[in-house]
Amino acid sequence: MMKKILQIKNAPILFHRKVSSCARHISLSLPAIAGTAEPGQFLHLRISSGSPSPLLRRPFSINDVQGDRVSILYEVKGAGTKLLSKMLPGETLDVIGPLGMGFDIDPQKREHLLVAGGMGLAPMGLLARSLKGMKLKPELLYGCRSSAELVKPGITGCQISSEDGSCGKKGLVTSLLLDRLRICRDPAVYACGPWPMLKAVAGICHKNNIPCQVSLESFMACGVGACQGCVVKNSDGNYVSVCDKGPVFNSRQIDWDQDCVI
Amino acid sequence: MMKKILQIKNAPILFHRKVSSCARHISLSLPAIAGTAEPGQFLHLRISSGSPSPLLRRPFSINDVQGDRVSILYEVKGAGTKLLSKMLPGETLDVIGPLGMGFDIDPQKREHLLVAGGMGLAPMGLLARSLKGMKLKPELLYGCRSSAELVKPGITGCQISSEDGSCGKKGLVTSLLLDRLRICRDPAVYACGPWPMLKAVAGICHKNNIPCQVSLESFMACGVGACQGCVVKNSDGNYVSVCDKGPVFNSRQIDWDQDCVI
Amino acid sequence: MKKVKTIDLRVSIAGLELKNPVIAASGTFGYGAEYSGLAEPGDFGAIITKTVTLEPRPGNRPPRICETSCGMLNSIGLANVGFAVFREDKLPALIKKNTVIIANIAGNTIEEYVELAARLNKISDIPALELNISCPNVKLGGIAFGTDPASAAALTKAVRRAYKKTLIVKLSPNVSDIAGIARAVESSGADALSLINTLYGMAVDIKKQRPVLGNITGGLSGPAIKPVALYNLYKVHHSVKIPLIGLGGIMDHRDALEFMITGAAAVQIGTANFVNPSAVKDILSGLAGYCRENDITRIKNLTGILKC
Amino acid sequence: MKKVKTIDLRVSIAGLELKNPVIAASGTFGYGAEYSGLAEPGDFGAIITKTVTLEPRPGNRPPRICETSCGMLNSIGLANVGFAVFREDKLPALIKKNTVIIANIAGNTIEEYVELAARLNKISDIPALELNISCPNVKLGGIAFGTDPASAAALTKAVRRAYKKTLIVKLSPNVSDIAGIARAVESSGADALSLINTLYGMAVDIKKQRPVLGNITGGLSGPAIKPVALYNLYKVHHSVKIPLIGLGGIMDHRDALEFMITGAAAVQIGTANFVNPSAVKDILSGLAGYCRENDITRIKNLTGILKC
Ligand SMILES: Cc1cc2nc3c(=O)[nH]c(=O)nc-3n(C[C@H](O)[C@H](O)[C@H](O)COP(=O)(O)OP(=O)(O)OC[C@H]3O[C@@H](n4cnc5c(N)ncnc54)[C@H](O)[C@@H]3O)c2cc1C
Ligand SMILES: Cc1cc2nc3c(=O)[nH]c(=O)nc-3n(C[C@H](O)[C@H](O)[C@H](O)COP(=O)(O)OP(=O)(O)OC[C@H]3O[C@@H](n4cnc5c(N)ncnc54)[C@H](O)[C@@H]3O)c2cc1C
Ligand SMILES: Cc1cc2nc3c(=O)[nH]c(=O)nc-3n(C[C@H](O)[C@H](O)[C@H](O)COP(=O)(O)O)c2cc1C
Ligand SMILES: Cc1cc2nc3c(=O)[nH]c(=O)nc-3n(C[C@H](O)[C@H](O)[C@H](O)COP(=O)(O)O)c2cc1C
Ligand code: FES
Ligand code: FES
Repeated sequence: MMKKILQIKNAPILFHRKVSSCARHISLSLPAIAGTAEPGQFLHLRISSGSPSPLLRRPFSINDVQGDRVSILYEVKGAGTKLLSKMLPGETLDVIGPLGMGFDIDPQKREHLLVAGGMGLAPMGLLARSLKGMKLKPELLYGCRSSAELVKPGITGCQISSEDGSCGKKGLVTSLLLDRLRICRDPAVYACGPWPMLKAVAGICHKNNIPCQVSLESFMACGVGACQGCVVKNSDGNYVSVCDKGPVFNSRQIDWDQDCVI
Repeated sequence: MMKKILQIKNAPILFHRKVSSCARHISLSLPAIAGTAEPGQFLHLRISSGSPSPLLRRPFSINDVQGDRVSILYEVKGAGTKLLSKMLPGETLDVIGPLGMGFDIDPQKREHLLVAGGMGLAPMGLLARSLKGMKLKPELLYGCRSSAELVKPGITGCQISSEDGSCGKKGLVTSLLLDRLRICRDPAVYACGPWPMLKAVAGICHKNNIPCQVSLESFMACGVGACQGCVVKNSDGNYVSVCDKGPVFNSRQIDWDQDCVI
Repeated sequence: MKKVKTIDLRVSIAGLELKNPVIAASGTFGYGAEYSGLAEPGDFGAIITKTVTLEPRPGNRPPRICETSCGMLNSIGLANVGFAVFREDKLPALIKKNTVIIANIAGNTIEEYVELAARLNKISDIPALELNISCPNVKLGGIAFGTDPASAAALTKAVRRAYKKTLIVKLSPNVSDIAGIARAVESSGADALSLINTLYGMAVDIKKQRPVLGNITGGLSGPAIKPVALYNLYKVHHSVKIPLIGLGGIMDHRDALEFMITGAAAVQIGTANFVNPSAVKDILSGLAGYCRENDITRIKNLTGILKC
Repeated sequence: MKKVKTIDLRVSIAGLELKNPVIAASGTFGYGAEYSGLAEPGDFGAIITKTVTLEPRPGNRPPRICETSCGMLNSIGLANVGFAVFREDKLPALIKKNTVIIANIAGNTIEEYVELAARLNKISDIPALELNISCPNVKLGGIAFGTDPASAAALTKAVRRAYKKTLIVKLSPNVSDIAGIARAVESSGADALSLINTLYGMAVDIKKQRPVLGNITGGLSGPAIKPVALYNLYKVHHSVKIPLIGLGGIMDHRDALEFMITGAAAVQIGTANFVNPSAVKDILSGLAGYCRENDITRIKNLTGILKC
């Protein structure tokens, strides 16, 4: 299927709210994108049209799609997300999307484990929705640092862990995963989060011979595979661009020994 | 007297409103500056602290001082003023001021003619206030392009001209001046506006041997006389910095044959 | 209602006829297909393909890009599929698009450049060549061909002999005297010059106390470099007679106009494609609007009208 | 409560002891008095005064400055009061301030530089000299001293003979090989290097179809040039042994850290003084905070810790 990528120069912000101490949820009216977006794909946002700074677009996973609305979940990291956090409903954003290759769902699998670390929760909303649409049951394993940083996932069937024990099980999300795998029959794992977490999740899955897909991050310029700026090394030792060959990869395709590129 | 220049990093915006099709009025809480500001002096505003663009400060004449409040009147010209126009009450600006040499008031003069073209109205508010404080009577001659661009001057004793005749007398403000001068006994002229207007006003005053002060514009970096970036040529053929030797000059000090530097 | 005048946007660069003066810069528009849906090769007067080398190159280790104030650094490292794949896999699709294709080439030795030029000379669908001379000359101990007038001249002469169509040389700004290089290249047979390539730059991650880029240093592009690009264009415009293609930080039609007024017969857009894939369309309509307002019927008449 | 550790901010540049590593760049802090109330000469580790020449210079015709994306162009043209007025009118007030004064000088000929250096050698309140070698060498037909290793070396040697205190040479980035210039200057007796001066740049007013600057071209400074400055610093750091003072686009302590980590013993701030006169204070407290977080007690230990 030919991907249909669009630039929408004036996507109106419908709502924008704080959903944890560090995360915000922003919903955009994007009828043309809502129809085709798949879980794991992302939007490339130009945060300050008309100003040369910040210059490049910023990539954000599609968090969810409801009717004509596409939402993202994000954390303020630097200049771009800080500016974004000040935008008000009614203002517009210049959006390119949907971009990248999303998660592949194998309907034959019995358990569908969505493993999210921190802002890695972002793509899980639409993934859960898609699984449910296929009559499959998503199970979210979601790790955060503390209850303050916990974002209400809005997904039924969710286990939580926190590094400081302030909510859910104390520890890392990998320990939730290990617990859960012990009683799984034929699971598939979908993971998103920081590189060290993904590396650990991939390691667990490889050892247990479980199919695992990971959503990676990288600095991006074009977002469409033209500039070769966003590459990571794959297990063959070749560089692959995250924006168009990913951001979701089969975890076996990735060279987990490389330095994290972010 | 030693000028006392301050940097106020967080001057709160008290109100901000549109006062004509192109002009806005913004009022800042600036107790430390309000006390010493003189008519014709200016503020140097950093419009987007934390972002490298726009980089340099932007100079704006002090429009008026009321209690702790200092206001400016401005027009959206480019990136900086566009950003400024989006700022809301409660947000803060990084301000340096009061800067420059303002208008000199000679209390011996009988008539005090304030000649403003377009945004040249800006410094006239405080100048009128100061004149009244000295029991002198300011008379404002104010030219604009059309009634849409007319800013209510809030100064009693005001004559208006417009280029298209949509308000006041049709024509340029210089024709108001010529009319008025015909019946003046011992006038002083204070002018602010675009270079061609100032040049015309200066020409009229020189011919009639009337003391005339003009407030000039120039691109500025430091605003304090350190960089020598804002110079204009004076009548001796030397370069003088507008930010600290001006912005108000005796019109005889200026070489009116140079190209306008803006 | 005022009748909207049509503006003649065509330009000619040393005989190469372009339907409009906005060209996609090498390395920023891939091989033309990547932006499908966002921008089409046919929108541009010409497409300059990513620098191709004889053999495929993996490119530098990541991170390869990083944002700086009003600019970006890249250390892609001429990652490319190599000439064979370029010709077999990439070219056929691009040829079908309604645009002029300019191939950008690089090599480590003069021989490599000449070999590529000779092969391209035979590809009738590619009417022009852009020489990327910012590469280190391995035989000369790694000094870039583009920083030394003699090397630049020798390279241009050798390629000129092998290449009969329009030969464009792309100049690097990282030199003491770009006008000297330009003259050397002109007198060695170049038909036109593109300027500028990226400025050398670097950024440091103060948390990791390491360079941000995997390759330590990279090339700076984007609005930050526009003043430098204009300066170089101005200098070269007064030093050579062959046509100039200006680039470096062009984001909108106002930027494009600065270059054309200063002396560019056409412009390239690079980083702008990443930021706003419809930049090419926006720039073209902005250029036409400016021409209308200024009573200019042919855009080529803008070139070099700067009053000093 | 954690005890707040005091950080030793002192640095030493070839024997010149500074109380802190933040220096005011030449031409951006006037003669120290202009910012009264906003920033004090005593806030800085040292003040480098505006380039002074033997005779007063009126400078270039206006407009002299213009903003560009994340940068500014200036064509002040070394406007200055001349050495006599500098010495009699400007210096006395500055000497009373609690800071180190470094005089920056320029000339059209080696003789002019030497004359100035000899006069400064006798002024005990000025312990160091910064040579602005970006000026055109009139005897060499206008080629800047700073763009040719041989001229730069000859100039440095001549000044070195006349000047016995700390001799700093300020390098221009507008060259093919800054490391070559740096080595030439080092082996000619320079004690330290400052880098970088501004990049050549230009801007065009598309309405007037004229250059924005009265002088047509100017020098680019500010955040836009930071990556270029860091690159040059990195190159020179690996080429010479004498201490380096880094500058170019430093706006805050994070920028300053990038330079120190890359190899600068101290930094200068130029354009930042215009934008935020309290930049010096903000940078110093930011540097101290970084040192505390990273368990560094002496700021000088930051210099050159870059891991590659
Ligand atoms: C495919 C993809 C999907 C993403 N989805 C989300 C999401 O759903 N929610 C979310 O909060 N974040 C997401 N990110 C990360 C997000 O893009 C960055 O946090 C954002 O670009 C930072 O911009 P900034 O201007 O605020 O920070 P900057 O000032 O640019 O940088 C601050 C820090 O953010 C990180 N960063 C910068 N650029 C990127 C980038 N392109 N990718 C990743 N990290 C970066 C770096 O660590 C940097 O040091 C995603 C990234 C990718 C590649
Ligand atoms: C002493 C002084 C007092 C001023 N008082 C006022 C005032 O009270 N109200 C008001 O509306 N404007 C005033 N100005 C002009 C105001 O500073 C500029 O309009 C503003 O800086 C434009 O910024 P920008 O980013 O919007 O435009 P830019 O994008 O920077 O430039 C747009 C255009 O604005 C003009 N401009 C830019 N910078 C300056 C500058 N420093 N001075 C003058 N013109 C400039 C130029 O023509 C330029 O082409 C004053 C200028 C000076 C020097
Ligand atoms: C990601 C990236 C890759 C590039 N690759 C090439 C290349 O392969 N060959 C080349 O000649 N120039 C290359 N360039 C340089 C651009 O063609 C252009 O000269 C430069 O970016 C300045 O223009 P800009 O500011 O419009 O981007 C590249 C630039 C970028 C940003
Ligand atoms: C307005 C202005 C005037 C300058 N004058 C001088 C000068 O007289 N002598 C000199 O060596 N450098 C001069 N410079 C260059 C600065 O000292 C500094 O090298 C340059 O601006 C880069 O640093 P920055 O980006 O921090 O400004 C000047 C810079 C500016 C912006
Ligand atoms: S961001 Fe350009 S190839 Fe991925
Ligand atoms: S703006 Fe610096 S001297 Fe006037």
